[in-house]
Amino acid sequence: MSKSKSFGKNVVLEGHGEIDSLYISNNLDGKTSEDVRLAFGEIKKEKVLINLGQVRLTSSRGLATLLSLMLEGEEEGVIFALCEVSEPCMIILNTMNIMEYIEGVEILDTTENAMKWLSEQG
Amino acid sequence: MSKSKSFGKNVVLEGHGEIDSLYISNNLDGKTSEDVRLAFGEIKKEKVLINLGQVRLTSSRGLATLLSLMLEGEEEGVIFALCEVSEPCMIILNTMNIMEYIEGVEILDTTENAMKWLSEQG
Amino acid sequence: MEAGTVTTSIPSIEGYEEIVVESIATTARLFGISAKKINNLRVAVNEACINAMEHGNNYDPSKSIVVSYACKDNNMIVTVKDSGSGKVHPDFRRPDVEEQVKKFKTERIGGWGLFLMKSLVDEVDISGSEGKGTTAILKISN
Amino acid sequence: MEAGTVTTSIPSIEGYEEIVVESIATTARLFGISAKKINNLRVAVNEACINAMEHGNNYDPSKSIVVSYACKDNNMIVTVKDSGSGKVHPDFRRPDVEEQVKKFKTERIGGWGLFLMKSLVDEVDISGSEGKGTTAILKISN
Ligand SMILES: Nc1ncnc2c1ncn2[C@@H]1O[C@H](COP(=O)(O)OP(=O)(O)O)[C@@H](O)[C@H]1O
Ligand SMILES: Nc1ncnc2c1ncn2[C@@H]1O[C@H](COP(=O)(O)OP(=O)(O)O)[C@@H](O)[C@H]1O
Repeated sequence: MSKSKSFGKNVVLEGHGEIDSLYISNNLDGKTSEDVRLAFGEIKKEKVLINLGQVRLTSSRGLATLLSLMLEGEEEGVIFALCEVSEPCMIILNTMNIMEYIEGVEILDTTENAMKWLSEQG
Repeated sequence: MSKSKSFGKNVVLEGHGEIDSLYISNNLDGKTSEDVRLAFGEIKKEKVLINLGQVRLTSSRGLATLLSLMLEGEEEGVIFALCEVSEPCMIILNTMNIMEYIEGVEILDTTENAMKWLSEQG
Repeated sequence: MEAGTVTTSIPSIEGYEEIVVESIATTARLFGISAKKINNLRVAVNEACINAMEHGNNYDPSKSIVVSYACKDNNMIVTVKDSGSGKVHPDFRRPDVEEQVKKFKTERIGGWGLFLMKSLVDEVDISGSEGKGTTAILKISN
Repeated sequence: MEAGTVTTSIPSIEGYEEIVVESIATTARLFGISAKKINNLRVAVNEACINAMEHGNNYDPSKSIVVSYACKDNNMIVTVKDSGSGKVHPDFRRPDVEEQVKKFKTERIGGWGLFLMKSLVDEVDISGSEGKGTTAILKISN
């Protein structure tokens, strides 16, 4: 069975089996990134899927906050899969070369592939 | 074989067999409706499909011009099928009750159904 | 989102009205106005802008139209101002389209803008002030 | 479409920047700017607006930011003005993200806005005039 909890208008956390899934939508601005922080506070699993498919717009601040939260999670042994990374997110990730500097975070195309990748880990 | 001709940026006329198809896109404003008038001047067939699926915005002026052109065509025995009528077009057609006052013009959902309906006429 | 007013000015050039229409649609979406209301508002705002550019500013590209929009408590207010003569006697009655269709060869079909605005938003008001242009005010509530 | 300038002013309230971003994206689309350029411009304009609201206007909702945009000959120019102190010494160099990642526990990751703007548009200029606020100018050509 899966449970789902909302944080503000743009963030939803769902648990399925051994994976927690975070769905972010609309504008990943300062407010939304604070809601993402609240959601991270309730992550229970060691495998986390983050779906960015519905992020229409993001500030560098919002994405930097997400990065910090993932780095904190990594320290506690959490593995992250980003999926359906929308164009504005991808533009910032690429321009800043973010993926070169972090380990334990993978970018997958679809939710399905991200789930599959996570379930094959550790 | 089908031929295709453009009028301005937003209007394309295509001939297939016994049917001429007019594709209107973007903003059906004053300029576009004048391009529609030019396209009507080159209609050769007695069965005409008008696809409004890509009309994102329309002025009442633009739609009124289209209506006048269809009334002129009707007088010359042309049968019209409107299809994929986009939301802004439908809002104006409905609010003004246009379809009640004209004969020989049918609204169909898909291009396929419009083609089928036209081929069954006369 | 906190209430506040957005103002956009565009030159009186055909085509620019779409920028205003989409900007108002974005604002309405951010404030949670329903898609149906937004679709109707888009058509109404488009008509108001075209009237301001045409009847108000005679499509003089050096004259702007100024559109302000604000959302508060699930209500959205849009005002469209031109810098025309301000002489306006708006008639919001339903045009007789049946008659227009019958006479299409001799008379122009049209004059639907004001009736469309009235039908598609919850409140509309158009008033002019001589020498200061015409202002159309459109209101919707969610 | 004929060249002309559009101006939008928004209050310094988080969220309103999206209205400007979408309005500029609509304008760019109407002028035939490519989707790739538009996507990059959206991110750059978003950063410029957030800086103007934050560093310029300290998110004072009574202070507006004024954004003008115009397309001509396949070039688009966007200017974003705030009414802050106008004291600005822009540094467009690439932030050392590798270092930021290493020190994430003690130092805030960020300060990417100016570098993003510079990377995502063809030309960027940021200049202040004391007491008259800061102006960011972004240019793209198709
Ligand atoms: N902004 C305006 N300034 C001056 N007159 C206006 C304005 N808006 C509307 N009007 C008047 O109202 C009439 C009806 O407008 P409308 O119903 O939109 O039809 P149309 O624009 O096709 O004439 C116009 O012909 C014009 O005389
Ligand atoms: N509109 C502005 N007014 C004043 N200072 C600005 C403005 N835009 C940018 N700055 C200065 O440039 C610095 C770097 O900006 P940026 O790269 O966007 O990162 P951040 O906003 O995260 O600090 C800001 O911290 C600020 O000092």
